[in-house]
Amino acid sequence: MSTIALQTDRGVRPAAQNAPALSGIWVAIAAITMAFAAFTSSLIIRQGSGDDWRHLALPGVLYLNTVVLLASSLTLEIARRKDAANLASTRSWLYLTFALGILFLAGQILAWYQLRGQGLYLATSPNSSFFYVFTVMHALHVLGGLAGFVYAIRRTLSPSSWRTTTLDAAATYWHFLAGLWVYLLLVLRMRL
Amino acid sequence: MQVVKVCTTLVAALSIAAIVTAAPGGGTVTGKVTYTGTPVKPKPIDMSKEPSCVKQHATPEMTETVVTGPGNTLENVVVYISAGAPAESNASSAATFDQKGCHYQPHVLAFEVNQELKITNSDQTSHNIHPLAKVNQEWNKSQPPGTPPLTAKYEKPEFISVKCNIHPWMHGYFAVLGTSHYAVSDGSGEFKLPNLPPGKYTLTAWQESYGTQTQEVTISGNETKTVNFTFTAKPY
Amino acid sequence: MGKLLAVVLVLIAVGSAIPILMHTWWMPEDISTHGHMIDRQMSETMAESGIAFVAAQLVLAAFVAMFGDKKDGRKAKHLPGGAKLVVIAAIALVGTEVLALGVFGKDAWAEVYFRKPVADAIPIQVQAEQFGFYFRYAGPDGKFGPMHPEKIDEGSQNFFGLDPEHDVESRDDIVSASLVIPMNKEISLMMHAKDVGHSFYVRELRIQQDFVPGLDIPMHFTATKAGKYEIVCTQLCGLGHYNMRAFLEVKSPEEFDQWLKQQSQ
Amino acid sequence: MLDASAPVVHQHAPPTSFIRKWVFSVDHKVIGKQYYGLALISVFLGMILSWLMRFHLVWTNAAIPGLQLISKNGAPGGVMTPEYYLSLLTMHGTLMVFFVLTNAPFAGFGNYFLPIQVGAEDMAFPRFNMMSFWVTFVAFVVLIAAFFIPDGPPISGWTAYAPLSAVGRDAGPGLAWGQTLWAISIGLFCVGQLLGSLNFIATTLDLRTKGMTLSRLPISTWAWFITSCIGLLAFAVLLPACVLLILDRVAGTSFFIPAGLVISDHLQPHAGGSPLLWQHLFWFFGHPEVYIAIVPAVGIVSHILMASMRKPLLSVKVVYSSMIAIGFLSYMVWGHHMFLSGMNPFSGLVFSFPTLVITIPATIITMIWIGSVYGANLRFHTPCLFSLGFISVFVAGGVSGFFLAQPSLDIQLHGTYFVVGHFHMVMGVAAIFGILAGSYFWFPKMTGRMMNDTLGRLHFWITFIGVYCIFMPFHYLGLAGNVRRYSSFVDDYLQPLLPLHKFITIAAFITGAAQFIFLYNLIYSRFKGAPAPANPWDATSLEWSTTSPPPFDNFGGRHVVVYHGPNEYGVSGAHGDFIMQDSSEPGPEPVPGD
Repeated sequence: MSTIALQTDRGVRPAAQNAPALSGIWVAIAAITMAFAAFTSSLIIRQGSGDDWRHLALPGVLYLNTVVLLASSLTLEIARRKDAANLASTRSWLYLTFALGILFLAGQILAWYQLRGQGLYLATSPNSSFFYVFTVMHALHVLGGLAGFVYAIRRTLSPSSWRTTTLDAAATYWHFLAGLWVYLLLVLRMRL
Repeated sequence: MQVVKVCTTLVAALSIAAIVTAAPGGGTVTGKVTYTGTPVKPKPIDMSKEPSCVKQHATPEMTETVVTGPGNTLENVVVYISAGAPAESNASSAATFDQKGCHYQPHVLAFEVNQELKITNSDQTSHNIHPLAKVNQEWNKSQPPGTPPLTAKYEKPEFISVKCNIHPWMHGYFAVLGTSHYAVSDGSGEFKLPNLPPGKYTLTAWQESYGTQTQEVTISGNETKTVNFTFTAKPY
Repeated sequence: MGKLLAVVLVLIAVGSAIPILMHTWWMPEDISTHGHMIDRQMSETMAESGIAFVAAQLVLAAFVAMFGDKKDGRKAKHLPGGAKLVVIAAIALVGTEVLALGVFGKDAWAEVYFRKPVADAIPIQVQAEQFGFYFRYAGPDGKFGPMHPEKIDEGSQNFFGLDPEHDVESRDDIVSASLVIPMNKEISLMMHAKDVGHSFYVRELRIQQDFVPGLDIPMHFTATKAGKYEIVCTQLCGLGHYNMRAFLEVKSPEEFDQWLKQQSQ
Repeated sequence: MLDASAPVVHQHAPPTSFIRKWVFSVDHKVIGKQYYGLALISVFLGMILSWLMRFHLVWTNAAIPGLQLISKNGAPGGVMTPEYYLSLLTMHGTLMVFFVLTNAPFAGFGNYFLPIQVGAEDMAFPRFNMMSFWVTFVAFVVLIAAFFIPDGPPISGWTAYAPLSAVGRDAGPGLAWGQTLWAISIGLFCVGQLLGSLNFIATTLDLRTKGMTLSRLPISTWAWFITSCIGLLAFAVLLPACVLLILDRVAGTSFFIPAGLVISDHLQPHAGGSPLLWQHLFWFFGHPEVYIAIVPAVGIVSHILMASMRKPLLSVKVVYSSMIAIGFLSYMVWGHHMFLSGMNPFSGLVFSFPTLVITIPATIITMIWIGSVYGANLRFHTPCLFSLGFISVFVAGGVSGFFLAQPSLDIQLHGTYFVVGHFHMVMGVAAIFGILAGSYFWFPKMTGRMMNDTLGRLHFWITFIGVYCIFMPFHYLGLAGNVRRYSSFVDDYLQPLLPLHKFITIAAFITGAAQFIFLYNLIYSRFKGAPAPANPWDATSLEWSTTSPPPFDNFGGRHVVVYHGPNEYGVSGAHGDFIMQDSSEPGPEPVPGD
């Protein structure tokens, strides 16, 4: 972000209008981080306020999902490193990333079903409440990321409209989601 | 011509009279509601937060969860036909519930399903009427002084506890009944259910703290039967 | 236009200050042992802020009068000393004010919140609810009976959900709709909220504290002047908030003991 | 996902269809006007609500003719019920804080002028910009819908303290659906503001035109940029809070509701929640929100003052550094709203200190303004009057902060009209003066017509004197212990204060009426006003070097290049005592402090 600012400080109008996309992503990341920080501190305060904190065994599938999400980050990175020359493979890597993202969401849904199976619903205990809130909120952001991919893939269809920053922005956001998920998993594991 | 008019009116009048006198026919159930044991003793209510209401009471109002009369009788007990009577309704006028001196009058108001309920505020202060209905729709409305009466209806039979949040001591009951044959025991614990057509009835008595009791009664012709209820009171 | 604005600014400054200086509307007489600290703090803050307010308005008025209504062309002048002076002045003035207020202000706060109530303070429980206060005294046995929320029944004046049938301590507890206390004796309040958030405010006592559902908050104070005062709720609690009040009756120790006797029989 | 909006601004051609042009427009100028219009509707609605409340406070049992038609339950026979008063109070606060003080100076003027002032054709993400307005609009509709449900709007105030706001209908009318609608509305509002802030930041960072360095940004742009940074983090916290509140209300969770609550004889089926959690989340947003409202006004006023004084401020850098300091500090002071909320008393002192410190940058800004007036060539047009009035009310509202920043004085003043006086002066009136100054200043640019200056001055004088008559007495009432949020004054000790309340009510009616002069002036001048030149105020920033109103792409295809700072007043330029940012004439030596 700062680099872009400096560049324009020299008075050069950014050539690629995608530069805002990149800094926009960083701004969005700041906001999302703030939101999840709020959720986390809520969890900590809530845990201290009541004596109804019941430990909750995380569904095992979550760890599998983690692997899937991290893998998707990897495939995306591969796609990003390709240059405009071989768009075809870029696209196929992007499709793979997209598929992995879908798989992750499917896995999350499976995890929710497993919890329901144990009779743990949203309002059953503070722990289950926070579990659903955290995972659902994250899943919503993943959905947003997938929407971004649809756009990025469309952009990569023709060399003319090919813009690396589009992909860079999507990638930055996607890696952030992966990192966010790992963080959330740790919080859920340690606190719930 | 005149003569004919007169005759017809006369006939009409006679027939109406006949119907009217015929209708009330049927038996009557009377009785007394008493208790055994020691009931909680009424506590004085401190209304100091609402001076305009304090003024209206020479001696402090007492709690009315159990109101006793001479000879261990119980007031404010609703006695009604809970089974056997046709569910006809002949409620013509509205049942009125007044708020006077930060106190509900009457404490227990019995009325019929779909009968109009009229709530008035005779005080110089705002009350909020909050009937805590569970079967029927719950509502909670304020009534500033000098505003028109609130009206309401209830579809289903229910004993509804009524409270005023602004004056936490104000408590009363709506007895919404599915029958027109009901009575609320008076200061000497007595009640009277007139105009019962012959038949076999289940009679229920309800007291806000002691719950309900039922008895069977059979009415034939115009006889008057006496049915007494006795509740066991607890000191707490 | 400049002159007019200046005049209005002066009028505003003076007009706002007069009621303050005359104490036309001011805090009522303090009846607590800690209140004088708050009052002193209030007066000091009022002096500092008041001077700041009046000074700012007057200087603005002066400048507007001096430099308004000129036609263009005259070279714009700059305040001697410029920004540096202003910044230094601001930091110096406000900085000292902040420090002074911050440092001296904490005494009253500490007296109310950091000091534990004395050992022989009279324990009284106050419960706030929609929309009133109820007070509980431990009675002869000096013990408060436990509360059972499910037992709360206002129709029979059981505001605290006591169960005298099973809890012996509850039987002699005294429940009152007014807070009756002896003069010059420390009171230790346990503040309990029955339903939603409320607040306990007696302006003469210089005491205000929220009730927080789920927390029982301790509070202590000593009243020094007999009389009848109003306890009001200052935390929005619902439709009856405006009418949520109780009376504080400060009595002489003898009268207080007498009152206790009346209540316990 | 950001890529979803095509940021290639200079590629989209001016839309032709009415819908794309005026309704679902991606043009930042239209969106800015839409925000401004929404704020205008909200502010008059909120003002009328306050009239009803003021009337009820002094003539409690008097009927307001026709009110029963608006709400049968709320005003039987026209007499307002206590709960309806609280409904109006809640809606007044919510409308004013969110839909006026946030929308008008920040989203409204910011959207219209930030891109022009940085020399861009549009915002970085025009489609997100459009979304941000329409989400906000839906939020507004959802909020207003609460008026039309049987129970009426919520009665828990704009702060919606839990558990009152969380437990539902047992606690009172309006807390069933009304409160849920409120929470949904505020949640949506957060989304809208987040999208907006994102746009503001990206635009300021990336779309500045050639030569527009950060230090050449006009002070107003600085203010909007700082505000969007504050808003980004603040609304990102309020949104989760609303989510949790909605879950407590509709899904039976217990984030904010502790165990054992008996409300209207009904033992609540919740356990373990923390009411303080809501207060922490809310005020972590709530205090920065104050600065979200006031910082843009500070920027606008500084911007206008320079054009009216015909000289730069003593130091613009100091002003925006102070704004940054305020924004930064605003995140460490939320606890001063909770001194008496049963937090650990030590935290009272901890929160008190930064709160007192935050007055230092505020004082610096004020003193810079006042000091700058020295030696000025004031031009007393309406924008100038409102800017000077802003300084006055900003000081008036600021000094009362000294009292409330001290926990020991909060013991006496918390929850009284002193607080109401404080925030109405410093957040309400001051920000409104900023908005009005901006309206008179920028109306020519936004519509191509001048506003009527005579009506403007009339509006100013009544408003300026009026607000002091209304809000100064609030402080006196507070000192006398007059509790706020009471729908009528039954306590014995409040009776002697009623005459003062009458005075305030009358003042409120007069001052409010004066606002219709402004409304008339807006509408009249929009159609009948004198045509506006490109630069009616001899101002320097880029919005004045394009036509009034600007063409669709702001500069008519011209790529503006910036050669000067925005504060070149009181110099000898080609067109007079100022040099426009994009004029290639040689500039004088840099202005002190810049």
